[in-house]
Amino acid sequence: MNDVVAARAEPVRPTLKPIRLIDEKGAPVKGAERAGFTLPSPEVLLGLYRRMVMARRFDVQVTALTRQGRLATYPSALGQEGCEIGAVSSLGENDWLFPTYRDSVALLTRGVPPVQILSSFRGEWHMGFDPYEHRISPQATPLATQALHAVGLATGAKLKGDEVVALTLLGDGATSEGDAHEAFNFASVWQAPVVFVVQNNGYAISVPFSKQSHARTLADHAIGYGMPGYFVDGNDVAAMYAVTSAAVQNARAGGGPTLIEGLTYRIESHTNSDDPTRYRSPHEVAQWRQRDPIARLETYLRASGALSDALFDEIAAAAEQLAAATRDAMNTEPVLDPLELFDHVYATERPALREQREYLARELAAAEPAPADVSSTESISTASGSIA
Amino acid sequence: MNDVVAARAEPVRPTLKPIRLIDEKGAPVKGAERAGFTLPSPEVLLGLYRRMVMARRFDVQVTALTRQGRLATYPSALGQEGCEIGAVSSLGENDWLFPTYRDSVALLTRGVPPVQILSSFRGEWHMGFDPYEHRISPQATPLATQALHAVGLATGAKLKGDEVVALTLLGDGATSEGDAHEAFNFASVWQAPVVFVVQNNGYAISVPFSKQSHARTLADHAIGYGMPGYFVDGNDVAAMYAVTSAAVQNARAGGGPTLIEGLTYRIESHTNSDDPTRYRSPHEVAQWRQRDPIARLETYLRASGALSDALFDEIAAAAEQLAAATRDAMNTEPVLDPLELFDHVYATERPALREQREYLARELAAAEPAPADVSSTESISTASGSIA
Amino acid sequence: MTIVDRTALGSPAGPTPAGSADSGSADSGSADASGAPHPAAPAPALISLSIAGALNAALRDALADDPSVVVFGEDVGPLGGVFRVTDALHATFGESRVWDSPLAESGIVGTAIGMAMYGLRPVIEMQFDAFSYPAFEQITSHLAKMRNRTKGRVSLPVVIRIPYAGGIGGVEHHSDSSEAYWTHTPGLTVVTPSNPADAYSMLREAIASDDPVIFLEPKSRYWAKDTLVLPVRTAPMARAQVLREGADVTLIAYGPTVKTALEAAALAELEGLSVEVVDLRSLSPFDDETVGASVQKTGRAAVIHEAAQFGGYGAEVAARVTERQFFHLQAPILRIAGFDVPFPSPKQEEHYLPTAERVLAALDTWEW
Amino acid sequence: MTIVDRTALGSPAGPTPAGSADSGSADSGSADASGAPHPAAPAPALISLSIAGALNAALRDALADDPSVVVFGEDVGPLGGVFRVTDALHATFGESRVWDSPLAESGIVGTAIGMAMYGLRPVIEMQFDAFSYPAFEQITSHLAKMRNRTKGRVSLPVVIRIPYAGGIGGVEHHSDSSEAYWTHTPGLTVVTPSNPADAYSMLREAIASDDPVIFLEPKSRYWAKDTLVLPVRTAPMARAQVLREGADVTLIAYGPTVKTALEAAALAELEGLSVEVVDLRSLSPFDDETVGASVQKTGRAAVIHEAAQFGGYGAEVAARVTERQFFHLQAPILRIAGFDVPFPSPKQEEHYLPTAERVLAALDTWEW
Ligand SMILES: Cc1ncc(C[n+]2csc(CCOP(=O)(O)OP(=O)(O)O)c2C)c(N)n1
Ligand SMILES: Cc1ncc(C[n+]2csc(CCOP(=O)(O)OP(=O)(O)O)c2C)c(N)n1
Ligand SMILES: [Mg+2]
Ligand SMILES: [Mg+2]
Repeated sequence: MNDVVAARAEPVRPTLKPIRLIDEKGAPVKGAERAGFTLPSPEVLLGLYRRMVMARRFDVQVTALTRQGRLATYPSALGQEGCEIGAVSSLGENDWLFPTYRDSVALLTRGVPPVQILSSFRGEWHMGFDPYEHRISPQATPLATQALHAVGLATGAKLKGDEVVALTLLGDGATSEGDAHEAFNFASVWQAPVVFVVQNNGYAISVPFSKQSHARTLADHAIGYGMPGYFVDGNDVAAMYAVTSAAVQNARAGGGPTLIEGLTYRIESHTNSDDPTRYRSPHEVAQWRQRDPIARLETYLRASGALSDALFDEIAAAAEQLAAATRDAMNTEPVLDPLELFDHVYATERPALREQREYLARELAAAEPAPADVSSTESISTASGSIA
Repeated sequence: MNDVVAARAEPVRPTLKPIRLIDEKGAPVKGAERAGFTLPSPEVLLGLYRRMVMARRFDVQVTALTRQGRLATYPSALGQEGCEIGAVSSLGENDWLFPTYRDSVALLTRGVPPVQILSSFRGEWHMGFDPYEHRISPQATPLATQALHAVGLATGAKLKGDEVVALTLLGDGATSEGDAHEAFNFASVWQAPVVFVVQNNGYAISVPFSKQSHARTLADHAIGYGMPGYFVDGNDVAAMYAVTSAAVQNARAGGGPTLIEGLTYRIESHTNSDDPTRYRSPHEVAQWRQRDPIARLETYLRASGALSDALFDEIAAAAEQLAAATRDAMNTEPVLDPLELFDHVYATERPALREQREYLARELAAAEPAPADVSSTESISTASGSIA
Repeated sequence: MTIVDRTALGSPAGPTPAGSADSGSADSGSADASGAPHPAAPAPALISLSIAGALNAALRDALADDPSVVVFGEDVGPLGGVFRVTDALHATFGESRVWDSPLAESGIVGTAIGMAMYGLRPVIEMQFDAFSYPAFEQITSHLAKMRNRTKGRVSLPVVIRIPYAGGIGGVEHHSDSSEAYWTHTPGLTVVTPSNPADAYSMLREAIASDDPVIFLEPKSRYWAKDTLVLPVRTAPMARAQVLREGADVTLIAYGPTVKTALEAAALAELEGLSVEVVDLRSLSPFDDETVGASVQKTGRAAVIHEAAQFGGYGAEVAARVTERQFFHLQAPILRIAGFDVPFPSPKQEEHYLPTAERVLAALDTWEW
Repeated sequence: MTIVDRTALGSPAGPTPAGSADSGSADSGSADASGAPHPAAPAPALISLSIAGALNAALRDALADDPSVVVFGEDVGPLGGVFRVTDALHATFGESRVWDSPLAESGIVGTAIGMAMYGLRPVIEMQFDAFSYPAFEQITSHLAKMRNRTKGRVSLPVVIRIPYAGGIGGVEHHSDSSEAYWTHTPGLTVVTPSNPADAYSMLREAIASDDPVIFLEPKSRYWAKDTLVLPVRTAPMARAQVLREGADVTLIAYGPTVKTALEAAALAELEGLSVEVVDLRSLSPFDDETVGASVQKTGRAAVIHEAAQFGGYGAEVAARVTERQFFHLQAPILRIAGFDVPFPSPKQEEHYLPTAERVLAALDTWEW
């Protein structure tokens, strides 16, 4: 026992300051803050830039559509593009992504069409894309639950001998759930090819990080699982990409899981229905707007000469096109078949469910213009008549 | 955000080698391995010795009674007395203990009468003592669940302004449960006066530590919660007592929670019904028998002159008395009232439950010598008649 | 008395839960109630109050009356909860009485158990119904069993508030009705109010109870208003209430379906059918007496709920009422419930939820 | 054919679960079965096999036949599970097919879901019934809903084996019957065998199913033996089976209470009552056809289970059979079930568990 324990080498220890390759002013970082990571090539950085611009435009568009009532809800990732895009861009084609409700732009980056991403937020069905086509699991709502699915899938791939890595995104709040712990632990014990990316955006709805954790950094959790942990500036897409890519490569090479914390900020409200003025100051938001991940990379790329005005305009135009396509897509009301409620519950047919399906079919067939609304004021008066 | 994170000081880091004050040969340890802790006074050590001897004798006696079928089950703590007694002896009278099924000897040390400890293992009722009398919660079976109760109680005491510390015992296996994580996290965020003592006895039933965790030491988890962590030789009762006492004092002074891992070994089977030959070698067990916590302290105390032959005999005699009393207690069959099944489910009376109580009362009243056993072989033949 | 109209329920593609809460949160009733933490304040006024406002007032009064009451959970502090039921409590009572916990439901219930062992009366919130599931073990294995386990020595006066059921266009996991899980678990008391007065009164009673109470709040009715005087005390929470008298059939409803039942009764009246409506209020215990008396009178009954029919709470209602009233029944007890499918997406929930029309159609299946 | 006698069930103060498992684990049937991993092996022999042995054989054969089947959970590796149901599988198939996981039920179910998404067929174990509760969220919010959520694109062929119910003198948390929680959850299939042949056949069918299956193993019956030939295929698992024909009353039972029902039928015969016994086998779906036909014939029915009566599975049985057969019923359907209290300690369980005598007493309450 004693020996078993002592024999385990200490894994990479998260740094106290977040790893950074490009600083908040857009200048390349030198020295210790890089923690040994190097700046990706200009081509890669331009690709990340393009993806972030597209993501931002998409996000802004969808938020606007949501305010217009075209979607039931939409959790924006505005301000988190560095974290989202940096992380998800590290994945290969055969790798899997396990996202949350917050990560629509990660799906966009991986090629899921807007109309399919937004299907669930429009309230049509619980999800709108084919997980196998895109190698993306449904966007999880129950917090931290998807992290275990990622570990399971990665382990399944490993058992089958496939070189597949699973990356899962988690919020800072989600790390408090028991499932996050179980996922970290199963992954490290099984040495599963998984990368955990915690997007610490400062809040879980209204609850600030200081009430969520007493840790120096959430990446410190890695130590307790004997896995490498990295604390990264989540608004530096270059750093997020570099660190996540290294973790993906390490996982693919059999090196097991990695925990990465990206420090970022949710600029928008939690969802359209949230009221952030109740729990944070405009000053704080303004400060974080200064640390915009896109502006930062743009400054760097322009300074380094990689981003010309022409390219800038081309990308901006592509983003506008995406926004227009997204608006158009939301203009088309999909035809929903109520009877589909019954069709996917079981693989094996059930007579009793068929009966219920037939019941609804009859009801729909019989449906005429809705009957007059009979307001039952009287009867509720009776109810309150019994009030002491 | 950034500032909040960076402002947190790094807490005590667990050492790579377990903290030890008396070595395996019974000699006092000097230098780094002590991690700054000092040997308790001879009086304290004698007290710990006495408690361990009593605990061992009790444990052996109960295991024997269980083999004779006098108890339904008994999870022995043989070999873990250093851990159990060292930890629980650090508590003051107003402090609370949240034990597991494994920790009967900790209850004994805290003064719970044997007959009350064993009530649940005899199958009489789910527990046999008054939690408020002894400030001990019921011995938890669902793993890690009690750790949250400890955090809650400690927080409740803190809110009320009482200087109460809660100590909870957990197994190595239990640390894998989500509840362990949630307890560690709630405790550190709330700075609750709690001490978590993980008894790493090498196994969770048959599963070795290597399949439970990939950590260097379970105490390393502390870092991820920003709380102090200590990795201790659990078979050195002096070290367990010193470290746990410091943690209790720190908690009482408002310093928040501590995570302590005691490295120890379960000499007996998991419970009487386990078959450890299926998963561990006699050699391994023999090795750990060499590291007996009682023998170690005895050597030290005899060498230091604190333990005379007379005192040794006195303690041994007291232990025998305890064993005899325990045997006697198990000879008395308690009278159980079946109708009590209904009496403690709710504080508020329920007519429907009263009906069920009356039903059972009538049934009991009508009970005559049991009717002849009608073996229904035929009918089951019919069942298998349908087998293809 | 004002009754919230249908539009206030949120159309299927309408605002999300918290959004609707926003629009309803600043209701005057709540604010008035907040201004009167001491029940014995002078000149009790008739105010207009929503269910959310009444719950807020009940929490406020309980916190003011009993220093052992504490409120914690996810976002119940400064935000006031996503439905604003805990609005302004943090500001009024401070961080040591009302606070945001880390995000972990098992942790919330588990620590509440520990606090209750130490004499506190925690009122905790599960943000949405399906998010109580991570706490299932703490609720069933400990909260429900601790009192019995300790032969009554340890009481756990914990109230778990759970916004439940659909009707507000919530996305997946935001519209579950899990009452059947809790009511099957001995040791738990399970109640659900259907109107503001009951919301206030029953929550006060739940907090005062020495038993753990699962307090189910019908979220589609959060903004349904009533006029009342605080502090209001309605019937004991264990008792069902006959909300409308009738001779031909008994509709048994609770929480969100009480409105459905009343609508159905009104529609049925137009067709000449006299319908009695019973609001169960307490799901566990079940008020056999009140329901039995009604069914003996009418000879027919139907139970309405949103949860899936199979193994739903309606099964217990149907089974036990049939057991006890079999020879008074002229027809089998009907269950108008959710289909046996997962709760659907916002745009499909209208097809899933039991409606007054569906209730009437069901009554038509009986041979009269 | 040999039938295990009453003493093998473990007296209240008798051996603990694993103890009994030890004594029963080396059963010859299991060993024989182990020796024949290939179903098409020559000369199929009639062997004596316990339920535990049959389950072991089914796992062995499934592992041998389908490389995508994996078995993991707590102690299912070298130990062979605390009931020895996975005995020798680790040695035979190796660590990549059968292994011990870390100790966390939510983790076990959650990772099984991920593996199933990748095309594996995990068969996982919850060590005892109440220890499935930490996995409640993964089971209800994901395992049950993934297929529907993804419009059928993602199947989750996961089997969760759960030893359940009492009768073996288990201490607290070791004797729960939680079928009502699972059967109320759309998306889950819930089955429970009552004899060795069904144990083998139904487990094979469950593993082959593309739906997630909760496979409830009646632990008091683990050591009940039967003689049979492997591989055995009984009726499809969705179908109930009439185990004994009768004219006067239908006893509906499942898992551990099938034996109780058969005993009661035998006793009743002595009193001149002709009792039909239906073994449900599948709890979800419910076989309306078989049960309906029986009740139409007898006109009276009672359902027997160990779980608490209130909101128990018997409520659904009573409610739906009454709905469908009301005018065939001469009396209300009775429920002989556990009391509405937490499962008691070993020395008290005899008072809690439904017995044949209690069934007979219940039948006596009807006016005949
Ligand atoms: C198990 C569970 N509990 C509660 C919720 C309700 N909820 C939705 S998002 C959220 C906050 C999540 O915060 P975080 O993990 O930091 O992610 P973020 O929203 O900031 O991206 C909460 C409490 C949930 N979805 N699942
Ligand atoms: C939630 C839960 N899952 C499973 C079990 C069954 N079980 C009882 S003890 C045990 C092993 C516990 O190991 P550990 O925590 O190391 O404690 P030890 O028995 O070694 O003292 C298991 C799996 C349980 N009691 N609770
Ligand atoms: Mg966040
Ligand atoms: Mg252990």
